[in-house]
Amino acid sequence: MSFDVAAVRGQFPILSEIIDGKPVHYLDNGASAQTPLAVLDAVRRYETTGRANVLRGVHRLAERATESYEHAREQVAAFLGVPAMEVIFTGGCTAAINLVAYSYGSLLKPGDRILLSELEHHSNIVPWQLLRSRSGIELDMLPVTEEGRIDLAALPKLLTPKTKLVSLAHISNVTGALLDVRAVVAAAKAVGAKVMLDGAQRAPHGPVDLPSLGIDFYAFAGHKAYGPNGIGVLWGKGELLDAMPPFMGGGSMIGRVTLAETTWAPSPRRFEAGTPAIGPAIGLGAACAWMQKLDWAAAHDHEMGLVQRLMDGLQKIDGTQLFGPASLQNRYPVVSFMLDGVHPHDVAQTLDSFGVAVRAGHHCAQPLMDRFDLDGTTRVSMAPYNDNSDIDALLEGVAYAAKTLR
Amino acid sequence: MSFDVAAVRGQFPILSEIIDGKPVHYLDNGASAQTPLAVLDAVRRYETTGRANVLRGVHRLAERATESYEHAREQVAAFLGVPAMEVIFTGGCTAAINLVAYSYGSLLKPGDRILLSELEHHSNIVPWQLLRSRSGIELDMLPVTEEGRIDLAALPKLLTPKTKLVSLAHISNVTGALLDVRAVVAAAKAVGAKVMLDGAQRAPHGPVDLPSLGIDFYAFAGHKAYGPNGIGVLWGKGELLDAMPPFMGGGSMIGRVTLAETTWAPSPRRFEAGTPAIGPAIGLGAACAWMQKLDWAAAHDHEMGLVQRLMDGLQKIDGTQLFGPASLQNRYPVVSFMLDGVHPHDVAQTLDSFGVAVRAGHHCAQPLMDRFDLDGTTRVSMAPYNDNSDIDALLEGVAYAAKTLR
Amino acid sequence: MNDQLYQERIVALAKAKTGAGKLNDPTKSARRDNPLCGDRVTIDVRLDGQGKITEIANQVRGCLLCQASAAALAATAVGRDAGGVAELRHDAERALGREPGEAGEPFSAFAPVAAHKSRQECVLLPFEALKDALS
Amino acid sequence: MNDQLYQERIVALAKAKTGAGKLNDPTKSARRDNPLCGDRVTIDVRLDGQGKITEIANQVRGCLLCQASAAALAATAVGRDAGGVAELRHDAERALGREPGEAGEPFSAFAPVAAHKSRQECVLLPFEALKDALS
Ligand SMILES: Cc1ncc(COP(=O)(O)O)c(C=O)c1O
Ligand SMILES: Cc1ncc(COP(=O)(O)O)c(C=O)c1O
Repeated sequence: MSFDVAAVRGQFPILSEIIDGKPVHYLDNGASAQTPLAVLDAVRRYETTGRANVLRGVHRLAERATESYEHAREQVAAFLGVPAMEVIFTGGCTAAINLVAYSYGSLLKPGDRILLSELEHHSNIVPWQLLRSRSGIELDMLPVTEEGRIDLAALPKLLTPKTKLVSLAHISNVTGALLDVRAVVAAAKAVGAKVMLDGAQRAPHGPVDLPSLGIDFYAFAGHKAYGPNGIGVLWGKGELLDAMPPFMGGGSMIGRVTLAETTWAPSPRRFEAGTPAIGPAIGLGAACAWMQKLDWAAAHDHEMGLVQRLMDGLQKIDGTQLFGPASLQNRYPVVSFMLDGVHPHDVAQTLDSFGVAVRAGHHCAQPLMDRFDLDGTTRVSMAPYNDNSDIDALLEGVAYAAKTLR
Repeated sequence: MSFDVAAVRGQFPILSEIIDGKPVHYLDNGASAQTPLAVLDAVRRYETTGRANVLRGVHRLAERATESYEHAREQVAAFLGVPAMEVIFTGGCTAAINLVAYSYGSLLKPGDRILLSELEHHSNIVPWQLLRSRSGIELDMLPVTEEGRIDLAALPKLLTPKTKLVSLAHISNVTGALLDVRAVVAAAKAVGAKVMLDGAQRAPHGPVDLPSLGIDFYAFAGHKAYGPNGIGVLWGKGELLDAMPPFMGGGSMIGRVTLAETTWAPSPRRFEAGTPAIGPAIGLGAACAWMQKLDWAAAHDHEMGLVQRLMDGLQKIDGTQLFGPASLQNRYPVVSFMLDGVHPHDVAQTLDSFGVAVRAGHHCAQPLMDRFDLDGTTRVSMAPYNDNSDIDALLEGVAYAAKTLR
Repeated sequence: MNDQLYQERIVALAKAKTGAGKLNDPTKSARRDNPLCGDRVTIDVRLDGQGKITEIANQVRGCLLCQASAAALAATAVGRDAGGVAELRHDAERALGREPGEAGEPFSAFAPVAAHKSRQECVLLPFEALKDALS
Repeated sequence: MNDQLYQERIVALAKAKTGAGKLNDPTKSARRDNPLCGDRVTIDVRLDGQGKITEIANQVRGCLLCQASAAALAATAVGRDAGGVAELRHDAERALGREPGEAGEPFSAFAPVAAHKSRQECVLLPFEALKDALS
């Protein structure tokens, strides 16, 4: 209740920028969140006082770098409630999903099935399509309800004993709908399928207790979770990871290399070929630590209060239509809307001239757009540092677009 | 001649650190180089004044981010002398080689051959071994001379019409030997094979004129070239890249996604799935621009002067043995040596107590170590910011190890 | 507010919807997508024996800039062959600041887009579709 | 110079080379590699009917710490079974600061390695090899 948004804002230097004479109303957090000083400082500390390659050096800088890197793994692990050795650093959320598609995917046989949904981000569709063309597996797609939720009523029909993996967005990046994970896990386990969640849109909203979910893989991106670019996380159950072959080959992921053959290091190193993204990992560790210090009950209330203010305001503008769950239950602060007769890009462009940053278009979810025959939506995605002034500037801009562009 | 090493050192904050009472003598540049203020500042500018996702947003921050990201691509392209649209940002050098192994590799047929050498870094061996087990191609290995150079006399025998790719280190990360690229390209082209160079150890020593080399692919790592971690570069000839299928799937690399099938964006976007490493790419662009401002003729003379001082000094210590070319011709400032009766790790550890950072061990080149039956070497790898005091501190440490540890 | 992009002339071009629709039995037709934003333009043309456009129609699922550009193109393309259309494109490129020189009517209306690189493809997409249709 | 790692006792253990070599026809034998640094240890043991070590030998291709640890282990392992060797490991872990408590002789010599995390695996590698041999 007593969420101090000003105190949070103060930690994000970019939010006090003035661009072309206007303050920054940043409501495009679903694409990339902003980053706090704690993260910037952690990375700079590494770069200026402890930069070196990790794992292999015996000198002090290398020891510092290795410690910082492994400490970052622990910070991420604490954020997810899992053992550090199950946390794999990847280049991003997309890279994490591709890792599973290549490595776990190589264990699948022609005729095996993977279950996705029609609201998935391209990053959780295309890797599986590529796997399909490599190996002859089949893909099934859970439909989406009018409210923009994955339709779990279709689970019994689409889950078969051939289904080896169910991979779904924890939160939709278009509608903000939260998945009913327990229902998915119960149904999947009944047919022996593994469950992977694409947590790209969930991780920016606070710690996740993965063990309580009963899932097998979790992926998220650093840059959407207040960390740097170029880093992401794959969590996997230890025994699963240990049974998976490597994805990329290179330094650090090997046991012993000979010209004839090579043996693999245990996970997580097996999946971290080459020099890892040390600085970005340290930044993401700091971002996770930063998130863990926030009062998320209060932050979530604050965010959902902004969602309510936004929905109320949009309803007062003629010709707006929300796309997504109508209630605030089981949803997160990602709101898509359309303005009749105005293309989403023109809405977003107009908003930019009010200093408001949102995203417009297909949001890398073209199948979802096709399903609802949409040209795209305008998407408002929030973080704890957003405040009423951001929403009000946005509403002013939408009203202006409604008045001038149609 | 008039190379102002103090002026260069002043741009690297970490070099004026005092760690445990000792200055930093950083001679582990082959593992990771240090990073100048110009790079730190470029990344911080992005993070605090222009951070957003690229390519898809219409708001000002997104336009700034996209411009900075594409500007970085141009900076890298200028450094390599190639068109920007042929520069692909990857997660690292290892990731770049894996991209080729997965994508170009998928075009190869069982029985096709790839030619490597026995001095390659694991990152230029293991991806091809993984490809071999996926697709039934064969690997050949050029031997290495006693001097630690790839033995090109073996080219005629090992290059066959079945050879589709020759992938070699531009500079050895163990011996510092420079490859005779022209000889390799002439021989490879005669049998119709493509040529890829692993430029990880070459890029940190100044601009490369790729078109004059006549090769097809080039890979290098950001963190070894004064840039951030989590970024690397693959350059490929445009027509080759255009003919290659995607590696990872996700956002931005698609033409259109439907549930049934998906079309691909043209290169380089086809190979940059998901949100790219925007901040790290901007840092690497700045690093390339920084390198382009240096007088490399003078810097190289300076570096090779240090190599000479090092070699002279080592020869005065009883029981040292150099591993690598004896002359300064066609080599770069990476020097490996052994100290009889003292394990390389113990040499490196002793050097650390003198404030000197070097690397010891197999240097991710186990086949090379096996070939020469070495437990490893101690490797001194230099950058333009190194100076006589670094070499002298190192020599003092080696002498001490020789005296106390055997 | 600082709304320099959607100036009256652009909005007017888009609202005019010149050429909106399909041709029955067109000589040629082509569709172009912008994968980044999802804009889609289909252009139908009827050609005479010399390859000159006698009729043109467009279906646009895209933003105002794309609509305005398609309309401006429909208003000016009739009577031109591929070479003549290429000249119009130079006008558009000039308006966008991508080529030196002054843009002719009606493409000069797109001058405000010069400052918005990410939107320039929206203006050029109908040109791409028409070029495909003519080739 | 600040050379706290290679203290006399460690160097002396390594130079003693206790147990260096092979056994003829050992009861069991195992090799362990450290993939990060390339250290390699092979340990041969001869066991009695109760699984107690009656003879032990080691071949070390590794650093001084690994050599010293292998020698210390050879000097103390005879007469012990797997459980008894596990006790010795606790001594080593204590010296490295990874377990509470005071390390017994001769493993207390490794106390300087507590401050060098990256080298602790070197000390433990011979223990891993011996554990494999006894299992
Ligand atoms: C010659 C060579 N190739 C490839 C690599 C791999 O680079 P990275 O680990 O940055 O991916 C290295 C560095 O370790 C190297 O020295
Ligand atoms: C739901 C979802 N999944 C995956 C991704 C891909 O993340 P990244 O582009 O950072 O790899 C995104 C973000 O674009 C997303 O919103």
